[in-house]
Amino acid sequence: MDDRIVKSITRLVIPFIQLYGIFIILHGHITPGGGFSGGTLIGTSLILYTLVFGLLPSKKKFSHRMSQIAESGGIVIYVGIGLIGLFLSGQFLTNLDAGFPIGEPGELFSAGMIPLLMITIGIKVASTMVSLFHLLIEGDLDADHPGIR
Amino acid sequence: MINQLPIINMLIFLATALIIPLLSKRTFKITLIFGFIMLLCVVTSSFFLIFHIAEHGAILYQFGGHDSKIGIEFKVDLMAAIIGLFVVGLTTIIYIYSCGDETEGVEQKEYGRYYILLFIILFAILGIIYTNDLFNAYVFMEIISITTCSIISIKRKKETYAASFRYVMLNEIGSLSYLFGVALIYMVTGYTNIDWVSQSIQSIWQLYSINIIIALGFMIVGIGIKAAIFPFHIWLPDAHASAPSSSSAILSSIIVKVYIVVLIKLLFKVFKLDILNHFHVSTILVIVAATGMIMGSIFAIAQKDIKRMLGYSSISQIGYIVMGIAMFSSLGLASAMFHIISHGLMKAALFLSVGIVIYKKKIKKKNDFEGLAYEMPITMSVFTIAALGMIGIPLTSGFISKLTLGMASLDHRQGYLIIIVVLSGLLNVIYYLPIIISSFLKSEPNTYHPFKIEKVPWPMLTSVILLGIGILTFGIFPNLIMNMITQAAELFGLI
Amino acid sequence: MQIIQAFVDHINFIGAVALFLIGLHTVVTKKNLIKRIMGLNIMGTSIFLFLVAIGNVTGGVPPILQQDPNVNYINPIPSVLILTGIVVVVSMTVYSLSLTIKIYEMYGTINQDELTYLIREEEIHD
Amino acid sequence: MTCDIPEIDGKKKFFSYLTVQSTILIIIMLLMVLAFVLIKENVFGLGENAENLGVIYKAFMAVSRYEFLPLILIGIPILGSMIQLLYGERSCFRRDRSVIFMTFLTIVLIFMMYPAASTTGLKLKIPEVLGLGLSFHIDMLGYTVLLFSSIIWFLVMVYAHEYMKKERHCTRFFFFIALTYSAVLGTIMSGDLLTMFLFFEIMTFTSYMLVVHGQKEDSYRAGQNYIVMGLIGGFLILAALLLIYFNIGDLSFVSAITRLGALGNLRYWIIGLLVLGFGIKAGMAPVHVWLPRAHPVAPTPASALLSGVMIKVGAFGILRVATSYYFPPKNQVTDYLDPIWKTSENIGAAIIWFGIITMAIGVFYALQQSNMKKMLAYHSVSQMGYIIVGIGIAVYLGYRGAMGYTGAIYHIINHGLFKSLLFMVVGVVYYHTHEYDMYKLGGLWKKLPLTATVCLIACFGISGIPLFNGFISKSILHHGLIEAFEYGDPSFKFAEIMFMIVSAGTVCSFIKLFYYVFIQKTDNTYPDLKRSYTSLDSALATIGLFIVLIGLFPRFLLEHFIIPAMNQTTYDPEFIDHYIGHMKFFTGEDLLSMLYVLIGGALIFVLGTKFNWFHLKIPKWLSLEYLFFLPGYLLMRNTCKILYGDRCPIDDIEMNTVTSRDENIGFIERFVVTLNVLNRRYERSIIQADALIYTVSMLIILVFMFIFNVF
Repeated sequence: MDDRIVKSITRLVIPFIQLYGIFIILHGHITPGGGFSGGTLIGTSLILYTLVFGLLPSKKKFSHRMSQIAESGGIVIYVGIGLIGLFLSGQFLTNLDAGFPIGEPGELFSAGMIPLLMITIGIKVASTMVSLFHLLIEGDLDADHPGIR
Repeated sequence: MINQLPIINMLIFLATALIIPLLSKRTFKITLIFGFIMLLCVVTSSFFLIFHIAEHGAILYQFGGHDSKIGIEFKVDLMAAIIGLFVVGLTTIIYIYSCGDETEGVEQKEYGRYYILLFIILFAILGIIYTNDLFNAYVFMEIISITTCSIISIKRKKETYAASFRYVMLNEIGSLSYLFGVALIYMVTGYTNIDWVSQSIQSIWQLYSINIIIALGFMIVGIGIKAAIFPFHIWLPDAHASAPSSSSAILSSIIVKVYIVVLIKLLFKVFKLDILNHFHVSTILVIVAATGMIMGSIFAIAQKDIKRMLGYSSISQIGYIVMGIAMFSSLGLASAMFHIISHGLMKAALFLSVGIVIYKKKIKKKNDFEGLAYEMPITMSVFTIAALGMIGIPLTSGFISKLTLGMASLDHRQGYLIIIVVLSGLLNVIYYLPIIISSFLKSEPNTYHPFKIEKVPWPMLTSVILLGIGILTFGIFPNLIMNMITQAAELFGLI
Repeated sequence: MQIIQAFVDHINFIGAVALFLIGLHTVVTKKNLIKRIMGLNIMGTSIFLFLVAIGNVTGGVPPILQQDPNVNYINPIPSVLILTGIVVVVSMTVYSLSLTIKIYEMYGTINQDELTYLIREEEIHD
Repeated sequence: MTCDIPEIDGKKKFFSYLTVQSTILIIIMLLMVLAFVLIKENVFGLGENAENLGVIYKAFMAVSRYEFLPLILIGIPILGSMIQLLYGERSCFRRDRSVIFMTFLTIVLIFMMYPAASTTGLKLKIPEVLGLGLSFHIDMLGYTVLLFSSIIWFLVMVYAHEYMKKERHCTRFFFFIALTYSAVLGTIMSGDLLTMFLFFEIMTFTSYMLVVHGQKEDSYRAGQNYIVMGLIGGFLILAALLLIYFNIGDLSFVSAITRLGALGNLRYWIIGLLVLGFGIKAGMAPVHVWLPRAHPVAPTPASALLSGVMIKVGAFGILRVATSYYFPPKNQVTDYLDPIWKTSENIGAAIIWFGIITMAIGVFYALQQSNMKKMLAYHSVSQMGYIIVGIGIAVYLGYRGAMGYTGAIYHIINHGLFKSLLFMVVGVVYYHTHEYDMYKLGGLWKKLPLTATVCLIACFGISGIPLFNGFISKSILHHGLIEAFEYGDPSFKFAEIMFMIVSAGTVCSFIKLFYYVFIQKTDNTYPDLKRSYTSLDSALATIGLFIVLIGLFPRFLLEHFIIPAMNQTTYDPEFIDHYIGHMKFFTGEDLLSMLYVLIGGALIFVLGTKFNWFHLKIPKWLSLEYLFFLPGYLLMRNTCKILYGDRCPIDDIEMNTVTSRDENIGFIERFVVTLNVLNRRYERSIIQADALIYTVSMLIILVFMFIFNVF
């Protein structure tokens, strides 16, 4: 897809999409949305990049190994936060009882560990979306359809 | 601290699944040993769990300390602990087998992925067993579905994709049905926690009977699809035939059983006897189970591929379990639970011994088994023990399950069901005996090569022998587990 | 008139059931694998619609903390549930689509009937 | 792979070491029997002075009452089988010696059990095993059968180790025969139905390996028949076991008639299942089909044991079950008019008729056989009919059924002796001539004089000639039948007539056997046939000796085995004392009826040879089995056709198998073909409609529940 307009627009748009995704992730505990929705947005931005610029440049930006680490790391941090709750208070994923600060309700820094969990989920979802898409395309490339290069 | 054991068990599996990809740079043996140690840890803690629960009663665990009305709650009662130990123990044995089975159609670079999938499945299975929340069970069911699909299609062969696709389609329909049932129940009660749902559903079910009927029907059918109860079994034989042997064993002897556990929870913890008796659910289940027992065996007779045959045989054996559940009595439930365990052992033994044969001789047809026992006597002996167990010969655990199932059906005033049990046993004779006979007696080689006997990797042989010993032990001393199972079944408050 | 009123009141539920039936019809009758996957998606959507409809409170506001203590929040739990459901259905869709690609590579068709025929033919030739 | 005698200096050793050893063992066994007889009959005051022997006596009694004796008894053959496996083909000599010695050891132990068995009985309970626990109980009924089974088994083993030298896979044969032996012992010693069922199933499987030992196509076919029918029998017993356990709560062999009586018709179902289940193994009439097929293909020692011991275990099972569950407790009944006997009367009448039919069918088919083993097999069916008639009388007459009970046990012993002897004789003939067809043999008495003699003894025994054992049991059974129609229903007069005719047929058949094999003149002179005496002959002679001794002194068995057994059962003690304790054999009446039978038999033989009746062949497709299964076949074929339509690509060859008249194609084979058609149809069309099945069954379930909600 060698179209200058599309490429330029994409270059222009992607940061905004990602910014919006980050916004949604960070406000997950006070507004609708959260890690999943925001993560999807970030993932979509990378998918858009792949669609426009092809698989190889995209892989340079966000390699398979990296997405693997991001996927595993997301869960690991999530479980780690849960374990903090377990050790401090006796229940897995305990929030306030384990000493996470509650903050001012309705503000950005509030609700204890939930923002942290949202961030881990965001990382996980974004990287999963991207790697799923990459895998599907790779499967396509194996056959005689050249697909998006 | 012992209250934390269920969640720690699950986290161990999750962590193992996450750590395995990080080990991919080193030799594969390290991964194997690491996984095995993790499995052993969980087996030990499951043992502790059983003894603790038998003494002190069920463990209730609220995540994050939230109230169980809104949060997720785990409830590890005696049945959950027993099934949990069974699942983990059997998986350990199958895991030992899979360490030796290096070439069965799985590519070199897929090994790691295979074990990741395996541990995620285990994580989800423990979750589904421990959870006390309908929606949470749905999530875990989905995790199992996806990972199972991947395990079925891991061989990257032509037929596995078709089988896997059929599995995905049917399973998706099943999960959506289940989810629809959960939604209907949520609509009526406002909870998804099993205890609360059951409490409020008991008082209002006459007002919302249509909701309850639809929910019951959809959930039974949804779980029926996943558990391969008879008319919904279509995905099972294909999936069994095309998956690697160790995955077939896990699929048939563990995963399918887990859904049965969900069914038990649904029937006896959520809806309870009043509702079930009013809608004659027992009749539905008995009909389904009886047809399954007969038809499964009948289709199994007609198969030529041995793994397909075993798959159909599983369908008929699931009929036994459902029959035990359909009695709605604690004796019936105990027989169902015993058969879950005994069929798990027997089917795993059958699949693994067939797996050894496939690994060694590259044959899949029933008729090619002639004279195999001369070459691999131990494998075929275990096959024979397990097959005799399927038929229901005394000294194997299959006999005990037949005995208890017969008692349960008499107890339920449905003595005619004994006919079906006996008939199904006879049909089993028709398809298992010829294989045993032809492998042990026919086309005997003229010369023996003592050094060619049983040249298969030792992990495979070990696991198969362990399974054979297990079948015989539970056949001769069933009270080792039967007492505990009866105790667990009585906790359900049935008659 | 009452009937119409009831219809309008329960439009969400009726829509959900209709969608479910449409999806089921697609899955049952269509032979194209991709169409069947789409049918499954429609079924899933119908159930999500159903769950959202359950959680709806007439005149309710989104469950974001408001200054006014007297407002009715709608029930947020079903929304949370469907979020998980959506993830699941999406992943299943992705998985089955990738399987469809593989099947097309292997067999050269995505028609269910032809596929079954091809598989059986292979089995007979074995 | 065969284990022939080692050749030394090009010559075969005349007496091998083991021959001497086994002969000595036989002599020791005979001495033990003699000592037993002397003590019991109190010759030289041995019986009275036995207690003065001090330590030996005490030790003997201690062993006799040792609690775990049944387990040890079962364990010995299993241990033996392990030793045999260990030696294997490497040392045939040691292997055979362990076979013989282990069997001998069981006889010694069984002799030692007598004091315990004759007084209180030996009881052992093993809880927890198989969930409900196992239990063993040796009373006099069990002990009698046990002792004679073990003696026959021992002699057959002595015979087998010589005979099997020419066969392949001796180790496997002896391994499974030892396991079968332990299963037989376990079945006889069992104290409840579960234990009996357990050992019965084990026996089915292990003896299957004996039947298919030849590993030929027809032996597989016969074996398939055998094991499937055996398993069907097992399942029937299992169903009865479940019903009994559920309704009575106790499986041990004690009276349960009061609680069974409350069950209505279910009590007949239970006994029907049990009789059919055990009857399959016993070769009862409609379900005897496996027996004449399995015997000719099995090696001779296996057929001798099958016929001599294993089918008796089936009869023993019927006897045990019917006289324990269905009889009232001993101390509660004093009269035969008690209504409690009604149930057993109905059951007994049915069993008698089953027995009569069995007798008739067996003899009818036996007369037409030319294969000696097949003929003997059909005679086993017929003789089992006698035993079943005896059991039927024992149950039918209830409190006064002691005569039938005596006859049944007596005939179990006698038939075991002469039928195993006859099979062994046929085996010897085959060993030397490789011929089973009796019309092709002849004039063998010169070559094999000892074999001819024992064959004659056995023929006399089975025909019921006075002074041989068959006469005793047959006349007791005859008395029993006369009592049945005198005390009970007059229709049993016909049964008695049938009894006489069948006896005549038996006589004729054995005249035929002896004449054609040993006397008839032929051109064949058997130049290779060398006469050599081995331990095989000593085994033959010993059984012959037993036949004659029992025929001469019939009272001994009655007084020391059968009457104590009856005293432990619910029978009228006065009746036993009066009719059986003082029974006279060799009365004019008995001898006269025997004479009629003999004359009838001779007449049938003469007429039969003249008019060539023995070569009548019923057309194959008219055989009972084919006609029995024909509706099933037609149903299958039509099912196939319906599924077939015009599209299903199934070839005509497969279709024709379903209804073909070839009797080699069994029911199961046709069934499997039908299922193949069904499956092909199913996998082609139905399986595609996965979602449709979901929708339809969901609708059905929902509609079902709605209906129940509304009504």
